[in-house]
Amino acid sequence: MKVGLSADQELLVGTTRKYLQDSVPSDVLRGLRNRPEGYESEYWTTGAELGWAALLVAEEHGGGSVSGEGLRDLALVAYEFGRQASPGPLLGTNIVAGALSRADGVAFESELEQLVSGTAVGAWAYAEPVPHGGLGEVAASAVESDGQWVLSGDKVAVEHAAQATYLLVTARTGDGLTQLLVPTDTPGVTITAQRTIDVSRRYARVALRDVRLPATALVGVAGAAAADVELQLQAALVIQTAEMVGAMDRAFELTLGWLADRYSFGRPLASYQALKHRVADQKLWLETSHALADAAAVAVQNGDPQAGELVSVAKSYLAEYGPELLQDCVQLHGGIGVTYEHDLHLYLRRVVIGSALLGTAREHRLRITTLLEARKGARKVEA
Amino acid sequence: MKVGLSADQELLVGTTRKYLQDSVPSDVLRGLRNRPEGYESEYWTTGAELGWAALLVAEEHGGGSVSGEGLRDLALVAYEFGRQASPGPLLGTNIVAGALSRADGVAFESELEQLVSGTAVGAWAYAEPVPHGGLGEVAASAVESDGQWVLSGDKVAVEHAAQATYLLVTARTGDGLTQLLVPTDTPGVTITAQRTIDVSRRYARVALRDVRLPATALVGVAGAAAADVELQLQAALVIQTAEMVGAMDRAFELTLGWLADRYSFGRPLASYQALKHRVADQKLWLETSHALADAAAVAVQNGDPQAGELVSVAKSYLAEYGPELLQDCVQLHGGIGVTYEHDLHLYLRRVVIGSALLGTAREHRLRITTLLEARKGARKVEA
Amino acid sequence: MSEIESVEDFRARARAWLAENVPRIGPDHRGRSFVRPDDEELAEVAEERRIQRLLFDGGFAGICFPKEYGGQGLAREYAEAFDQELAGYSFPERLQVPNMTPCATVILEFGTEEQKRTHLPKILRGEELWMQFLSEPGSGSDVAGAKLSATRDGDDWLLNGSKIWTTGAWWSDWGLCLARTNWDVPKHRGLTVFMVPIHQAGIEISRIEMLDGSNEFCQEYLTDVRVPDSDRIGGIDDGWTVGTRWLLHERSFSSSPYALHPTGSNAYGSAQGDPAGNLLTLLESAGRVDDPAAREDIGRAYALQIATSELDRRLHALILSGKGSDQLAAVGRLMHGVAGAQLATIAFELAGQSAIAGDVDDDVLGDLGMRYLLRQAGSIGGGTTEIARNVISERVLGMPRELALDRNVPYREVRTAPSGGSSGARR
Amino acid sequence: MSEIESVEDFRARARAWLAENVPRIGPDHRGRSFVRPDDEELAEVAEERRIQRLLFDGGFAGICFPKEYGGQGLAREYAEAFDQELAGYSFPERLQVPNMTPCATVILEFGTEEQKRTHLPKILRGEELWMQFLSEPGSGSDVAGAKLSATRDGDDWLLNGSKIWTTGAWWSDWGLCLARTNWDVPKHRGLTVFMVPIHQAGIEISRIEMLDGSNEFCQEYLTDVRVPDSDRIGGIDDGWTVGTRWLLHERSFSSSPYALHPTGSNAYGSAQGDPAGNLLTLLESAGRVDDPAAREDIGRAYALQIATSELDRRLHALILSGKGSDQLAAVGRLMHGVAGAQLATIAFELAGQSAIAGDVDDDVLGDLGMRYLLRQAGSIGGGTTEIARNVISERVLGMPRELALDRNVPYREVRTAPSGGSSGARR
Repeated sequence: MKVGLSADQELLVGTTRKYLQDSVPSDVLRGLRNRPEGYESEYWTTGAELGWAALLVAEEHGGGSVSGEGLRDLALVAYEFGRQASPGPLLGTNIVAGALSRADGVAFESELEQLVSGTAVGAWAYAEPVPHGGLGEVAASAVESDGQWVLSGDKVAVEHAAQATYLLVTARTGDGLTQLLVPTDTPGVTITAQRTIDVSRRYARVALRDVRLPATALVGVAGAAAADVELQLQAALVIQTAEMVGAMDRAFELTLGWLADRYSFGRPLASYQALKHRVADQKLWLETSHALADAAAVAVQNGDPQAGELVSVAKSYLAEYGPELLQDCVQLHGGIGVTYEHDLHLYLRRVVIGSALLGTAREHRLRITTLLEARKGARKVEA
Repeated sequence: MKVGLSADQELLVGTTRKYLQDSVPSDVLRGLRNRPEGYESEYWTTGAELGWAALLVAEEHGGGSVSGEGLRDLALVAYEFGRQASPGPLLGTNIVAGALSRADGVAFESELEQLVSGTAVGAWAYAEPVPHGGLGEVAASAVESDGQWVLSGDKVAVEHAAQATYLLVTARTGDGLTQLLVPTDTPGVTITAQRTIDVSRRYARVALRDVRLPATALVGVAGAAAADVELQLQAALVIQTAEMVGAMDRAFELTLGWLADRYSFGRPLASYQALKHRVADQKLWLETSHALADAAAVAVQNGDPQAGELVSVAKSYLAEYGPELLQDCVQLHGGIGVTYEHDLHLYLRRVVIGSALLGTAREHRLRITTLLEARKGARKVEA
Repeated sequence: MSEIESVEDFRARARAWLAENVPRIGPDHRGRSFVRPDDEELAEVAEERRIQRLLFDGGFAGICFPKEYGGQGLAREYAEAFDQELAGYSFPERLQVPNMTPCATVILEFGTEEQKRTHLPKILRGEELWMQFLSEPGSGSDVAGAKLSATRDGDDWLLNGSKIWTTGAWWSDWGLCLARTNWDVPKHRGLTVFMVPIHQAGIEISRIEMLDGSNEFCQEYLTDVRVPDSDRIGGIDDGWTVGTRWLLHERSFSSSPYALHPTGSNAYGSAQGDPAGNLLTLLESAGRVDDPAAREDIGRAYALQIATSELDRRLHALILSGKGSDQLAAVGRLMHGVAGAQLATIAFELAGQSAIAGDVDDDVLGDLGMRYLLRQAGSIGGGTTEIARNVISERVLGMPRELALDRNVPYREVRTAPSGGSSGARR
Repeated sequence: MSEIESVEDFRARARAWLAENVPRIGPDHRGRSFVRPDDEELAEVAEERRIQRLLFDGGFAGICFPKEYGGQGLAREYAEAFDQELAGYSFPERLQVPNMTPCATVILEFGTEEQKRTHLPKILRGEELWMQFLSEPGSGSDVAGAKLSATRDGDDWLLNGSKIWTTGAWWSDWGLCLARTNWDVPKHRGLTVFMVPIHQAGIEISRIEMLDGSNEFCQEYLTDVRVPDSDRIGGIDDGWTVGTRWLLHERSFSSSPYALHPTGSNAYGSAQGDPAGNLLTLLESAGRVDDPAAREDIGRAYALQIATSELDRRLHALILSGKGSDQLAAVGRLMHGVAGAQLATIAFELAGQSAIAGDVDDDVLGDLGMRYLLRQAGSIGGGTTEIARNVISERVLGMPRELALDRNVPYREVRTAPSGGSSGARR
């Protein structure tokens, strides 16, 4: 994915790729649709031993990354997940672990140890249902009362919530945002599996009804979590776009191979100019997606002030052209491309899911304009 | 354009086509860019003798059409205008004449005689500038005072206003709309030419500053003109879409011919599959545009209750695919397609103008949804 | 009825008869795209055969088929009137395409008198249900590249090979089969068409699972299937004469007078009800009645549906009047593919995250993700949109034909895979 | 300066020098697309030559050109740093493409030592301004189909024929000319490249009027133009070896280190300022700050611009690192064409009716209609996007080449028009 990787990064990528290929080849993957969890717990703990859940956690809190740039390493892992349409709570666990490490790694030492080792799964409870389903809308409320927090609201599309031990819930306190770490067995928490289009990835609705939590559940500063939430969103989008690019890459390879192998009217499909030109457009979309996903990963990793714009640029582009690329791959495959036995749909699902969760193309375009206005306003103040 | 025409209609079409070809071939047309009026007045009066300005006027008021379906005949004429990118105040004059005939052809007998004979030009002052530039927004005001009307406001994109004798102005009176016929030499009326992209068609801004008009200037019922204005809009869209289809048709023909004549790498361009498939898409857009423009003309002619939806369906489709078809014709022509000496840009301009005036694709899509809601609401009441 | 009944009289008679005899579509009616268990599928097929029989007995089956073969012998206007009256009623969806057209229309056009008298009345009574044995695993859009072979054996033929993408072969009766009878002539000159009973010892049916879990499509493996020469349609080695018309009927199914298309149904004849109503329901379910972008999408979707039906109407008029060639049907086929994909995309985008992670009981939005995944199906099945674009550019617009390396070469010498060997057509 | 200056030291020196010597772009600066009278055009060319000379005297001209030919002999990083510092300053826009690249880069790559020492310093001083004599009226994208002929006459060559789409030939000095020297060999094997002074008796320059009234492009008619053999670039009949590199330089102009691209400028090096600022100005001018559809368009336009620059950066890194072929430049060329058309469309749609009927003094919105009419220009000039798609599929992805009927055939026998005759290349 990246043009230049360090030897350590090559190792992380190589190990991850081999492990994914060996443990969940596409035949195994296809069978996971019948498993409510979508993955085997040993699969995930072994993955955690490769470092999958440690990358956003500071070394002093038990984490660490091979390059010292944990998010970029995580993007490499996510890219491999996309290439193989692999299962597992990669996004949620990392976002929750990263948030705990950044907020107070000492206070959350035990939770971090479980998450990093893969013995616990974290779920990031961020999105809400209609009519508050817009990107970044938060209607769930967190109220302090007698030294306790009382949490109420609904979250949807929570990745692997039903498999999680901990939920990181974003809620509203007055004008600001508050984040709370909620063990999934807390009274008042109801987790209901939702239906989705992926073979292995699971999503759930989380209902929170007067959930009472101790003061220690607070992650960061009460009523002032907006900046942290923005960082989580940026990191999550880096993971999501990297995974989408991986899936696009693989689908493109499959399609090129198919066009070369398949003959029609005595000629390989690959010799038809109308198809060649469409493949050229796909190549353009693919290279641009790579470029944007990489640029977003670098910007967020570096805390670039324009990182927020760049992740939305990347997401809005990929959410538009990723599904189009995959659908055109389907079209070029013909009927075989929509059968369950073929691999193509595994990547199609992954890219389509990425296009719609954590903000649609349209929502990110609107966000870009708002961010640009804020930046221009900021500049005017500086000048 | 239409699949089946009567002999009289064929005659109207044939006469109009021949007259346009003879009087304004493309070389003459190109020279019109330097004429402030955009056309010769004799050209227009001769055209009026062919019946161009009589089609929406009742026979008892000096008008008439060959088929008894004046708007459908007018659409045929407009189609020919599109095919030749012809000059002249076709849309404005017909809409104004039609409105006067419908409102009170006796009271407006003199004006109608001038318009039908081509000795006067009518301009339809409907659109307004930003911030009231949305389709159908009216901020100009008409107030009754001492038996007179006082008119104030601004209109833009008024076709051939600077060449017109009469303006039909839509204004607001309280909650409703009022229409007034305004001679262009009335004190308080200032007409300023606007710049546009057409070679021969002219648009102007009309400033109305306390324009005082006699009671007889009223067209229709004060404060209750909304239904009339809707009918005018529907008719104007029929004219506009018919003209766009004509221009699309001609550009498509030019492009097919070019591809057959031009050789590259020892083969005609027409033999390249990537280009063939794009031409096939163009054919799809073209046939669909024909189908929709025709259906809209029939529906408006017949007063079909869903005519409002249908004109907006036609306009939204043509405003999207018309310019795309033309731009793809340009691309297939290469550099020659954007030179002034080539004819292609004449059609490009006409289609692009049509796409943006009288509501953009987006505005008509929004209008469709609002009309559907109104219709479903109406149904619920019926049920 | 020696006098010809007017269209309006016919319409009135149809309206009354439908109201009295045919059940209306219930509010919980699910389109054919909905995945259902096999027993439900079979029950629905049986119900559709029953309604077909009702239509036959009522004098409304095969409106444009000749009377001598069980039809009504009426002009297209009567079929259109019936379609309008049929809106809102249950009707035999599965018995329309490819059963009525192209299968029955091909028999009507090329069958012998005996073949027509034998099969068409049964089809119109719902007793015989026909499917196409057309595509093959190795040939994709190049249907004339068929490798299923038929070799002469006395008065019979022996068929060997495989067909694929047969809709519902497991609940159908007969296959219209394109086979290769001569490998020593160029591709198009060695084909022959046969009528084959599907359920027999030599035919193994394998169902294909699609990505949404449905398995309506089948692949058939034929081993020494014996077909009498009397079940041949058209001349020996002259199957492409039949085939070109067959494909034309397939491309123009959406405006064919031989199949029912209740007004308001989609291209495949599936009942949709009023498009405006469905779209507004979608807008409300997504909670986006006040969102201008969503409102624009609804307007765009409605426009696309109207555009599709107006285009169909125009193409049909052009073809009927002789102002356009039959091949214009490819323009309609392209539109149905393109517009179908666009409509699925609009619905998916309107639903947003609800299409991806939807509550189990959300029937309006929750299914849109899967429908989006399958959005290209309408641009693949029944001849791809790529083939339609070839037909439009070459046969409608007269642009030069694509280079075909299989012309004027004995078919056995044509390369059909990179290795030069078979690409798995037979096993 | 025996020690190598660091990029950051170079940057600091450039920054200080620019501030002291070069005028900043004024608020009323108009891009090259704006139509201006000839005298203004000539004055601007003269001013650009003056600034080029300033750069040369200041030690900043030709940063990546070798020192022995008047350049600075520095690596690409220095050129990038200079581009960043150059943002906001006037710079010699017209002297970049095709003058610095591909013309000067082709001379640098294929010229003799004497040719390089003669011309490159003059180019870098702004004394020689080069244009491409490449396209011909009859050949379109097929530049190797050149018919302008060069015939040997003693030590000289005589050139006859016509070239077209030469930018500003009327205010330029030299043409790099692709000519046919052999009609008896296949197309690519009979070409030779020459250097030709533009203003001489045998060359008649005709200016082409574009639809917006601009006439920067020219067509040249060459009649017995005498060129000494010493002004030949590369071998006789070996012009396509030069030509392939020439076209590659042309396709990759947007990331070439031999031309200036001030940061924030568009693909053609035209100063745009901050894209975010321009977009927000557009949003306000259109009066649509609160319109969600317009806000979405602004976000889309910004994303496209960032996508284009990030893609350029990635392609450049892939090519430099050897992980991708040089031919990847075609991906960038395709993006610039596609994105340019999309951006023009977005701006046009934002302006709505103001782009069609605009007040005469509305400079923000009033020009957008004309820009939209010309939106395909960026997908045509400098090699069409169709050619880019061919290159991507065939040379980047290794898909089979298009059938070319002009391969392995003497060029005089190649059909270039329906009649079999010339398609008007000469007159």
